[in-house]
Amino acid sequence: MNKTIAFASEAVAGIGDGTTVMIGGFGGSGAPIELIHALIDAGPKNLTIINNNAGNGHVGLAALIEQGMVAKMICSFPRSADPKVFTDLYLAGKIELEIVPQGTLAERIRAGGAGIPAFYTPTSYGTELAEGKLVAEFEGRHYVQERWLKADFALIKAELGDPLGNLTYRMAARNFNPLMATAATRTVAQVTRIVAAGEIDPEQVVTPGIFVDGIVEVPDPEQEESLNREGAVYP
Amino acid sequence: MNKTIAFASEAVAGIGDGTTVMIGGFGGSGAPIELIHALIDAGPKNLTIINNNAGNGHVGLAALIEQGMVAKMICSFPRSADPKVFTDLYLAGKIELEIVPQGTLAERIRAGGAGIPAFYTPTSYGTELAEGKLVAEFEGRHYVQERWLKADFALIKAELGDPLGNLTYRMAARNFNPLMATAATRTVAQVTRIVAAGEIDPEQVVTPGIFVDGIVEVPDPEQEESLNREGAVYP
Amino acid sequence: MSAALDTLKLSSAQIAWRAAQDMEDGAYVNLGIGFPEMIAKFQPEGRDVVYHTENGVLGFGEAPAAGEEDWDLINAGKKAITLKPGAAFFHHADSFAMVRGGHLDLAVLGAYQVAENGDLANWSTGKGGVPAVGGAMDLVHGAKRVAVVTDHVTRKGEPKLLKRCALPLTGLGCVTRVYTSLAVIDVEDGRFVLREKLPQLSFEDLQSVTGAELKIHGDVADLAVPEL
Amino acid sequence: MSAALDTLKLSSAQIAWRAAQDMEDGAYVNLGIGFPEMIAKFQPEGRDVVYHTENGVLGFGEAPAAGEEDWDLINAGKKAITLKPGAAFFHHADSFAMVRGGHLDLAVLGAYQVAENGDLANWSTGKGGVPAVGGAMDLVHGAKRVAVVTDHVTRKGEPKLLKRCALPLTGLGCVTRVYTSLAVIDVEDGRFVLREKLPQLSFEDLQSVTGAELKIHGDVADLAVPEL
Repeated sequence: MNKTIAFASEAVAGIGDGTTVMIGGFGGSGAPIELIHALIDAGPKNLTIINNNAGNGHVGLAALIEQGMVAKMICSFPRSADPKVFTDLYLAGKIELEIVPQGTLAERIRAGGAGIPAFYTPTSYGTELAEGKLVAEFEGRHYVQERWLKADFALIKAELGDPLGNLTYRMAARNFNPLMATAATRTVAQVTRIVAAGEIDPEQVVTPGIFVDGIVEVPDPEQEESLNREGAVYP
Repeated sequence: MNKTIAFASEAVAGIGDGTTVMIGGFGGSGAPIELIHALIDAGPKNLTIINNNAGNGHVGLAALIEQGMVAKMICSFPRSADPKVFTDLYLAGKIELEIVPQGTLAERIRAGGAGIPAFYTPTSYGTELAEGKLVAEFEGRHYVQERWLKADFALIKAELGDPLGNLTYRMAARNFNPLMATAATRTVAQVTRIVAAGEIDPEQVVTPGIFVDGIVEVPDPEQEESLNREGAVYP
Repeated sequence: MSAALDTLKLSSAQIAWRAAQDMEDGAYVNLGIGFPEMIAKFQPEGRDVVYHTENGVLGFGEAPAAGEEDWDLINAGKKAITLKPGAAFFHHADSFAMVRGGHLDLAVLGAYQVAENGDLANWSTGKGGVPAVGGAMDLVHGAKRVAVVTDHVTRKGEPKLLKRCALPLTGLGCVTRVYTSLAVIDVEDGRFVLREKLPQLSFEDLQSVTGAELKIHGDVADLAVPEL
Repeated sequence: MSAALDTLKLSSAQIAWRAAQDMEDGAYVNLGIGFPEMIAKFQPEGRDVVYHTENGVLGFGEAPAAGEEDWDLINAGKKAITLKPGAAFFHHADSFAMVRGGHLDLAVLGAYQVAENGDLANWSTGKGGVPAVGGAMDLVHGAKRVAVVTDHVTRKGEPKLLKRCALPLTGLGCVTRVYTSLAVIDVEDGRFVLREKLPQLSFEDLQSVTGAELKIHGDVADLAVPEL
């Protein structure tokens, strides 16, 4: 079994117009910048993107949006130090936004991966984000029904990967990545280093390979925060 | 912060009559034998026990049941190589049984720990185990509503523990232990070795200390399987 | 008829061998406790299969030698196992996320009864005793293919493949293929479709020990297995 | 009145200092993005507090020196952090299981408005622009205590503590204590209960800049904070 993919361009080749894509990361940490840039190079349109944020500066997710490739964002916090790209398009009515509380976003993605079509959460009960949603009472408290969230593709960033697709992460770059890996029809991870099967201790695997379809080695991956401090623009 | 408890007897001291206790393990792997035996020594009555199984032989959970301390078992599979203790009491109508599919049991415990009062699962739809439960249709398929499961106490087994309560596990002894740690008002873990804070790599913590109230060091813990092969009986 | 079937029919090992031939290279597979576990022995050469067990291991291998067991390393049947390179451990909720979330390619289970609509009964004989379900009701949902390995008839010679199950159900409409001691049968659109049968067995004889109509779509191949 | 309050009132640092005094030894605490983050600076000597951040870190410490940042190690405000011994990493679902599951002892948040029934509005001004909620709606549920740090009035001098919130709600009945620039106020049984006020401020003056009735149960202590 060898899930290794040689080039990022090959990894994103199946992402056509209208695809729903989960992109890992929380702000810049854990954002698969090289996979996103490969996706920009590929150029599909009308994407629905699921990410906690809506990009920052002019690289990564912000650049994807800037290229006009994104029809809809599903996220919790589309503000950032420099959210100009998304803000302009949103205020011009050129991009759709579904705002989801962060914990609900995480749980909906987990539910998608775990075969749980719906669950109840106290989050957002009584607020405008619960409007139109089912409410139920359990043990004297009110909860909102939320649905699972799945995607056609997940593009994630990990630290080590083996040919079976087992993954580890690096510090807080873990965030949404292991969840998104489980909730997409096809999951591709960029990893800092590919190691032989067995080199990742079975106790330390965070994402078991069953959730992963492809891995691409990207040594020394770019950090969104550093790129933005340098004023980088992609492409 | 130091969550270390010197003796197993002290760790189970708060478990009074009528308490609901989650006990980790899948069969013998991951079963906190020494904590269970301390609980037998303490002798509370009318316990409700949540475990995947219902004990094996005459040690650990089987011994707890044999002592007449358990009023109700919530489990998926109360059969084993030598389930005589539970079987006799059950057939005599002396112990109550709630049978829960294994994946539903795991998910209900996770939900208890994650503040999710209810969720939908395809498991058991159309079977007698779904009788009396709410059913809903999502995307053309039927699902059963299941409720969270919580406990007053969780007794679990881990491998390494630090004074903050961070835990790692050993191989397939992980099973229900990390889930139960999250779903009880008070969680106590027996660990093979207590190490200093910082000795467990933050990447390798499986149960973060926030879920753990006490840890007891039990070097060279007993294995239920080995005890039963020796014909051991407790007390 | 019954006596003739007994001499004709495949052994459990042969049923397991046949089921093993359908495991695809790269498949993630859960083999149910008991009889289905035997399938791993017949994994075809050159095909990589990753085995999943409900209690939190992916990528396990054969049983260790006697005396070499580590009782923290067991499968769902509580038998000692070993690890292959690239194995992973995880907790029970993640393990059943793999199952329920549709990440397994194949689950193979035993059966008391299978109905032509794909219903499966394999957890309770409906009599007294202690009920025990384990992971059976979870495993029938989520895997892309849910196959059954079974004798074609009960010990008393009664059909196990039926129009409707009489015993308590494990899952509705979940079985996609049945490997029996006499035939290989798919469940398609609520009907049994015969794919392979023992060459020595006439269609009529097979039908006579099957409790629901066997449809034929296209060729019926010979069910050919080695001596084992 | 407004001018007098401006000279009297506590600085943000002083409000943060006061809130920090209530963090108990051994507490698990989430400090919201922005102003609440400042509370960590005033953690009392001798008390161990473990900080949680939504993006998957427990047990983090102060910001690193400029130039020492690792951008894989940030908090929910996307600021670089460091680790204390005994820290742990986990994914977002586990992180919010900690929040929603009631495992935090304390969450401290900012506020646009707080109502006497404990309702909180802190995520949307209700005007146009891009809506963004982040983890606020999750954090208001689950923590054993949900406290707010805020100026007592808006920049225009309007009360932020009200009978009912006018702005879009973050959560219903969730706030348990409010630390303002003038007072410490608990929410109990749907009413504001005054616990501490600046000694130089009369009860009547405090009430006049508060949009709901302040109840007094027992003593009202002096709100005493150091120069900072």
